[in-house]
Amino acid sequence: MSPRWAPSKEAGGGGGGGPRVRRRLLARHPLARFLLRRTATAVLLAVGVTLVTFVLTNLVPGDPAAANLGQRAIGDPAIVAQFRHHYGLDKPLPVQYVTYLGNLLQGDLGESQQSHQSVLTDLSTAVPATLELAGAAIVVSLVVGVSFGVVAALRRDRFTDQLLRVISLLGVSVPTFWLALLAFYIFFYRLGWAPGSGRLDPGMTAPPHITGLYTIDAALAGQWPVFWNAVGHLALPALVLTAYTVGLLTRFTRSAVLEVLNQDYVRAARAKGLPGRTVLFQYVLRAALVPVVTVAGLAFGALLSGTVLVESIFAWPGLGAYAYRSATTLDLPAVMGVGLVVGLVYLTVNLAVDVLYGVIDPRVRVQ
Amino acid sequence: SGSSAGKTLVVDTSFNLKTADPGREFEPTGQIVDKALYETLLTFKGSDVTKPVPGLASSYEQSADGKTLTLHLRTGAKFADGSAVTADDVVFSLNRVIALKGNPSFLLDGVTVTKTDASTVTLVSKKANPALPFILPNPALGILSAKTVQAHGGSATATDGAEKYLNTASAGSGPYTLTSFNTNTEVVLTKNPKYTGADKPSYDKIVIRNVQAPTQKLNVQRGDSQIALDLTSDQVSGIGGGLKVDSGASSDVIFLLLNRNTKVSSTTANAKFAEAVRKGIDYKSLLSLAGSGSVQPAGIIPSTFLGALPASEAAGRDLAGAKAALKASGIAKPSVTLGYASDLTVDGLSLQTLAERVQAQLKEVGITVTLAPAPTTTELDNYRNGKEQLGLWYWGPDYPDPSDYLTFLPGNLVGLRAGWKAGADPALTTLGDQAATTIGDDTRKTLYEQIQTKLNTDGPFVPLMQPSRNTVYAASVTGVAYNPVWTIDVAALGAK
Amino acid sequence: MTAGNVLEISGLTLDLGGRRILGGVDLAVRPGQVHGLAGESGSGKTMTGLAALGLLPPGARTGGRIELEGTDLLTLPPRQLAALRGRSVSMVFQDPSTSLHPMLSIGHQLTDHLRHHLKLNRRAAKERAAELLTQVRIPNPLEALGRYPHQFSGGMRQRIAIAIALACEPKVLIADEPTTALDVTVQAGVLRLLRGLCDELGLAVLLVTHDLGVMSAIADDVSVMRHGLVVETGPRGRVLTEPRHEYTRQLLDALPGRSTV
Amino acid sequence: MKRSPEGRAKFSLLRRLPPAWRRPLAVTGGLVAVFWLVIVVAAPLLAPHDPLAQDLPRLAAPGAGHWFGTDELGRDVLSRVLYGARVSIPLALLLVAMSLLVGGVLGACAGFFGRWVDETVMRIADLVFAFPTVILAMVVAAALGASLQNAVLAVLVVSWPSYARVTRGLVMGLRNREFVLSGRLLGFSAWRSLRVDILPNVLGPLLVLATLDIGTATLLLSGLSFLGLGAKPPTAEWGAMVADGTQQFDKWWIGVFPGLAILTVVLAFNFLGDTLRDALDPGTARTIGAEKERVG
Amino acid sequence: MTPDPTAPLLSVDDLVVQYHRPGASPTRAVAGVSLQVRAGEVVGLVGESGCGKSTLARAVCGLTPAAEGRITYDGTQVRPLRVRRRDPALTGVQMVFQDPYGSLNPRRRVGAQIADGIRTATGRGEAADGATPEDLLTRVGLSAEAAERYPQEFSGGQRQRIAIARALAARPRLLVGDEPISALDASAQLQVATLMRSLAVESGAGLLFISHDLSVVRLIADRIAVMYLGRIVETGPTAEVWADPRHPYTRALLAAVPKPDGAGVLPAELPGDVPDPAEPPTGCRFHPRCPQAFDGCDREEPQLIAGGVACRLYAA
Ligand SMILES: Nc1ncnc2c1ncn2[C@@H]1O[C@H](COP(=O)(O)OP(=O)(O)OP(=O)(O)O)[C@@H](O)[C@H]1O
Ligand SMILES: Nc1ncnc2c1ncn2[C@@H]1O[C@H](COP(=O)(O)OP(=O)(O)OP(=O)(O)O)[C@@H](O)[C@H]1O
Ligand SMILES: [Mg+2]
Ligand SMILES: [Mg+2]
Repeated sequence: MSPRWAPSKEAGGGGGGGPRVRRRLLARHPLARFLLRRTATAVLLAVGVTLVTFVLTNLVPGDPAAANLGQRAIGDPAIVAQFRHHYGLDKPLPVQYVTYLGNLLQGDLGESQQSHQSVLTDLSTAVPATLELAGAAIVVSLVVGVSFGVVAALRRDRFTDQLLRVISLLGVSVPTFWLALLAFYIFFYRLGWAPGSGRLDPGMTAPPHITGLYTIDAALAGQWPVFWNAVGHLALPALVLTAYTVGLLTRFTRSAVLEVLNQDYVRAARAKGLPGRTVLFQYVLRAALVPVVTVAGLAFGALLSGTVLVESIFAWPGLGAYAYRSATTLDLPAVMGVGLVVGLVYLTVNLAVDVLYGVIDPRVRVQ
Repeated sequence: SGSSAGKTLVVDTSFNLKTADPGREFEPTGQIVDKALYETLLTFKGSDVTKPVPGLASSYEQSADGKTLTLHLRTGAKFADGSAVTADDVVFSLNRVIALKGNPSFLLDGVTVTKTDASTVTLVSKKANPALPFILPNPALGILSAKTVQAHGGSATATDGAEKYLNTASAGSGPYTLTSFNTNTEVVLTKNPKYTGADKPSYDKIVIRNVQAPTQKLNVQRGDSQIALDLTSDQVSGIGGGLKVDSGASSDVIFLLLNRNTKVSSTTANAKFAEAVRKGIDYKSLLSLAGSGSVQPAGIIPSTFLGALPASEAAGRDLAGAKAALKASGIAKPSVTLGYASDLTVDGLSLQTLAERVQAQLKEVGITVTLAPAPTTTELDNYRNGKEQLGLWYWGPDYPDPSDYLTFLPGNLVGLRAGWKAGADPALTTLGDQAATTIGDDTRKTLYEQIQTKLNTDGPFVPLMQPSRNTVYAASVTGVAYNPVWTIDVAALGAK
Repeated sequence: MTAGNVLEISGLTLDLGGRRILGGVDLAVRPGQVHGLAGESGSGKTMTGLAALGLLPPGARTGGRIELEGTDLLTLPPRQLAALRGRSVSMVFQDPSTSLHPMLSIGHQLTDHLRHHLKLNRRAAKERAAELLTQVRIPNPLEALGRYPHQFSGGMRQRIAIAIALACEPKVLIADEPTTALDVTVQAGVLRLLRGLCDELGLAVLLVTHDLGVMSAIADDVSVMRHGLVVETGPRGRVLTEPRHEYTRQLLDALPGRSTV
Repeated sequence: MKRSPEGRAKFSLLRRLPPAWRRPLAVTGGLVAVFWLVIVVAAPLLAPHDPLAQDLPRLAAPGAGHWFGTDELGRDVLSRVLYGARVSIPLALLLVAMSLLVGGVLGACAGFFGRWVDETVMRIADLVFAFPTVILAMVVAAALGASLQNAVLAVLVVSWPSYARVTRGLVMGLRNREFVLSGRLLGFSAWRSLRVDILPNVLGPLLVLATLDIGTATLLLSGLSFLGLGAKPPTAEWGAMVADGTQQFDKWWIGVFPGLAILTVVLAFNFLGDTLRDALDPGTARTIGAEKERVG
Repeated sequence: MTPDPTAPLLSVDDLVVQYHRPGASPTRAVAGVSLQVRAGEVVGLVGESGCGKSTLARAVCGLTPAAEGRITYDGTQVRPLRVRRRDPALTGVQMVFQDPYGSLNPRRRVGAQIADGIRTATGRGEAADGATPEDLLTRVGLSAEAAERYPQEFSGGQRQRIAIARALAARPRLLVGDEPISALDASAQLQVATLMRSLAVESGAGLLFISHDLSVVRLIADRIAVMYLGRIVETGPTAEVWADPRHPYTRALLAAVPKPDGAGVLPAELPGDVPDPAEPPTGCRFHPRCPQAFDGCDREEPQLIAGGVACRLYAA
């Protein structure tokens, strides 16, 4: 969290008159309120997310036992009973849910019926894989999208602008799953430029688990061949994912920059005789960044959606693939785990967006 | 890359994997993994599943009543940790499978395991169990080191907690040990230097990766992997680049089910209607979907098994006959729904595709088929509870013995799923009981043939096909052989 | 160019989007004097000011001359024009709440062009900035440098905007309705400030306003614009008491107190 | 002045083109949209084959008899793509209409009545936003069972909140506008105020959002079908057809053509929506933009 | 209907209006104001930006709830307007807003919007005596065809006339104008202001006219009230206040208005800014800027005395 929200130094100082004390309280108040509200939101969201997933998953006209036991085993009532007992499915639904919440409080997400491992273990490999993919994609999207948007705004209504507009609209219109298919076919199958599926070449050992992001872990461990290999595997799926977000960010940055360009303070900065570069980077971009940050937060959500469709094609062992498998096999603990992680990511991204607001805009920070 | 020089073998398959614990696993990928990690008492050689051969047991005898099986253990067998394989380990391992009540526990239904002496184990079944020697090779019945398993929370009771450990390391005497295990991504096996079996493994390391079929093809073509296990005939056709293909009929039998329960559908319960369906299907056209290598079984028992009906008895299309039968059924404009698992593929052939073609074929007869695809989970529930009017499923053998197919008889597991209650066909039931307890291949063969012939005319099942099973492999790999129980024995592969 | 004028606009025409906005404007501003520019809304007052800084909207086509001490600003290459902008000619805009960047500190906005034009280092620029804030009577100048626009009142913001405009000691200041958004009591302060700067620094001010009261209070000379043309120019006293042009008379008549009196 | 100091005052021909919607992008978008609408209506006349007939050679490459090739069941890909329009486009339109209705009504109530109505509606919307759309739609579709109707419902579940938000925002902005207050001062009931003063002013922006959303809805629906949670076979549905294509990498035509169909439809509606948005005032356009992107 | 013609039509007593901001003390935008408007009287309310003029006007119309004090219109207490329809008895109070662009519905014809007002009058039981939108438009100096057009087709001044016509259509007995002319061109300002006055006086209605343009207020108001930071500091007949402003703030305000006489006199400056109403100064709210402040001004808050001024200079 940004230290800028911390109570100001002067407010911490010694006693004084009435207004002084009041100001001190005021200085602390927003932060406390902010944190409190955030925590409350997080808890509510967690309960909401788990409840929704729980109810939805139990609506499915299927039986987890059938999905997870073999053809023969399912014919044996003793085995089915044993399975239900093991996963607590023999208890009434409300009890199951409360038990789940109780375990959740202790950090226990339950055991996946599919993988027979704790959901936490499963997630600890799936989540970093997806974060690595989505993270790489968001970084690329931000760099490319923001630059495109700025260029389009500066070249408003001219050829470059029109071209970038078509490109960005193409980006948001192309079905991700189809693009993934096409990219894989062309760059891997036809041209052989991209390495195959998965996060690393077969036979290459994963770097020691620190963050779970192979590129970072490999770099930290100094395993450069592994690093480059991981980057190679990351490139194509990440680029496919960026199509949508680049389009989105381009369009947004463009309109944000255009709006700022129309502001009096930009005209005033030009009237000061500042070089165009300074005006662009210090005056225009700073203000245009505020809406862009919001959209970047949203874009991250869109990326997580995209991974569901892309991961299967690139055999990327991430959250999307895990979510799909869990949802279609009624793996209740796993689905709930995915829901929680996703909710958590949402909160974190929102928090990051808020913090960035504070960093960018003093009106948010200084009150 | 790979091949003998690197001593790493990469096998691509589409994972169906939950655990590496033999007492709990019964999924195709689990079978591949455990086959390499654990030795079983008896085993099969290559593709030949008609004759069990020695594994950890060097020989066995079966009693005349078919109830007792005595096994003599091979001397000198050692686990990967160096300790000797004892009769106690065998008793522990098999009892554990029974007690866990997991997916494979039915293999030893009604069997008690006792140690006779230090090198002899006796298996006694409640009923005559002539199939037991064919069951024992199943990798789920692999022998674990009792000491190691117990040290990690294992016990031969329902509260056994060794699964977690067995998913990180192996406790067997097989040619490989487990290095890493992930049910979603890949499994890595490392050569067991202390392996005491006859044929030492060739590769230092084997990586089994979870890859979807289309990608498997690209990978193996580009040399990223050496073996692709799940390619369809379409995908295999015209594959070049020095790759070899091992094709043959799979032992999975895809069949149509017509529910006998009038409450579910009075249409499908109608015998004449069933006949119309049976005659209305164009089996050859279905085979063309599965490509070369696929065959049409004449009965429910796959063509390579004992008791299979000769191919000449296979049904063929008779459109006029079908229409006549439909007329005779008295049902005007029949309309039924066909349930199937839309996400299920059988040896690369998607049930989806098959269902669409069946729909089109029956339309020509005058039967309206509404497709009702559902995720496996949901559809399995319908199937298991006998709620499907028409169902499209397959049966993969649990062990390569025709007795596995008695489940299709009235009142039995699959029979019930077709609404075929016990006593619905007493003659068949009697034949079935006889077949289950009779010993002697020839007698059994005749009995099973009779059962199938009767099933084909009176039963609610229409066997459609055994899809083709293609293994694509690099020229450097030798010893590739498809086995219906464990698909492929990766430890038996050699390098050129 | 007539001697004594720092800024002289002659025959300035402007076309924008196929429409003639200015139809030949003539104006002259002398050092130490405030030249008031009045006129109805849309008559082109702002455009005239912007033309002098080369800040017209994209697509604008101009004709005529705008001479700053003999240099024609209209034909000057962009680079050289930028060097003059903020240095020799600067501008104050109408709304102080929008003409300061809300996310940059006052210090930043006061010093960046100082450092750019005068090549001052950080410290010197900061000192100069504090000095300027004192000059426009912002209390606590050093502390004020670290604050942001929203922390100041409207009148203070306008004074800060003036300080920014004056930072590089320009010769000409173009003030586009600098007090319209302010309360009368605050307006009075800003007007006094402008007049004082003009008298003390010898600054030439072009003051755009449609408030004839303001015009009367501060301007030395007055020009009245209508439909892109200057219809009347003359000394304040004369134009406001004995208007010659019909339009000026109308303007004056519309004032409360005039028509009824 | 010959040159503006910014060096970009060059007279541009494009600036001369009259209203926003006459720009090339809008024209292209309109033409393509009309093209597809014609196909929706006339698919049976245009398609060379029965989209369900399995009588052609299997997996034939594009050629004279079948321009887009055939799929693994020997069906004509071109005919299936044409018939696919009859599935995807009407459904997307229906979906958008439903989202507009549900989200619009809820959002208008939230914005106008405020307080607990607002809190309740917006917290539910937040909950939906907390999930990536595809994952939520996937779970809903899996829960309801795979079918097109259920896929539409699933997408509806994730798409109404953005309409609710936009409507709420617009209504809240309008609620305190002077003309609405004037009406209230004249004694308008809340209902009349909403109907006469607020809704007509909300409709325009909402329609722009809806136009932009047709593309998104098409993408989401085909995404679900791609995952096997949408259209039931043998229905010719584009997402499902692309999924068929993933089974046969080297038979590229199976997946490429339906994918192109999705792309062009979505692109056309995005072109149109984008132009409409430009024609709108910037403030509203921004709200819509922000909300629209959430859906994606 | 009004038994006692001298009884005020509108009576505001000790009104306090607060705005709540999260995490801060509430802003007392109106901090104890008493004010009366009689039928046929024009009251001008002046003061600097942010002193609470609009807040007061909105409270009078029930658009903003009062925290303390009471507002009565013609004997009925004004209650805040919420989701429910406005009390018909209160529709005799109508308002003309500042922004001519926001005060008409862009999607409806001008005539229809004026007809709403007529319906309000008939709904209250006041005879419509054949008033039509066209009549009203003519009364405000527009042509009758204007009824068929949309608001976008009019200039700011014309729109403001339409807004006035709509308000008048409801036959108000009290008209509130919140800076109705400040967004208009100089040429239109005076016309609209005098129009408002004449129409109100003609129909015998009271007019509360808010403006910061003192010269206009001087011309149209019978009585003037000067507001500073949420309080009224001086009130009295316009001519008296103009000729002899008593409160130091009123004096400063009048002196700060530049006169277009061509004399070149710089207006007098009032140092300092209007303080934040959330944290007003203690004692007299004006004392930090008052040139005549003396001992005790920072402690004692002066009340409005009988002479119509709230300043300790005139106490006792
Ligand atoms: N960016 C622009 N593009 C096209 N025309 C413009 C642009 N900006 C202003 N105009 C037009 O130029 C003319 C002159 O505008 P200008 O802003 O100079 O008037 P003004 O005298 O300053 O008016 P005001 O008193 O309202 O500020 C107006 O008719 C206006 O419509
Ligand atoms: N909705 C609101 N929420 C919080 N504070 C408000 C709100 N509206 C007004 N205020 C504050 O209340 C005070 C009085 O505002 P009001 O709008 O009544 O002033 P005014 O006299 O009408 O000013 P102006 O001349 O600028 O219109 C100001 O300090 C303002 O910041
Ligand atoms: Mg202007
Ligand atoms: Mg106001």
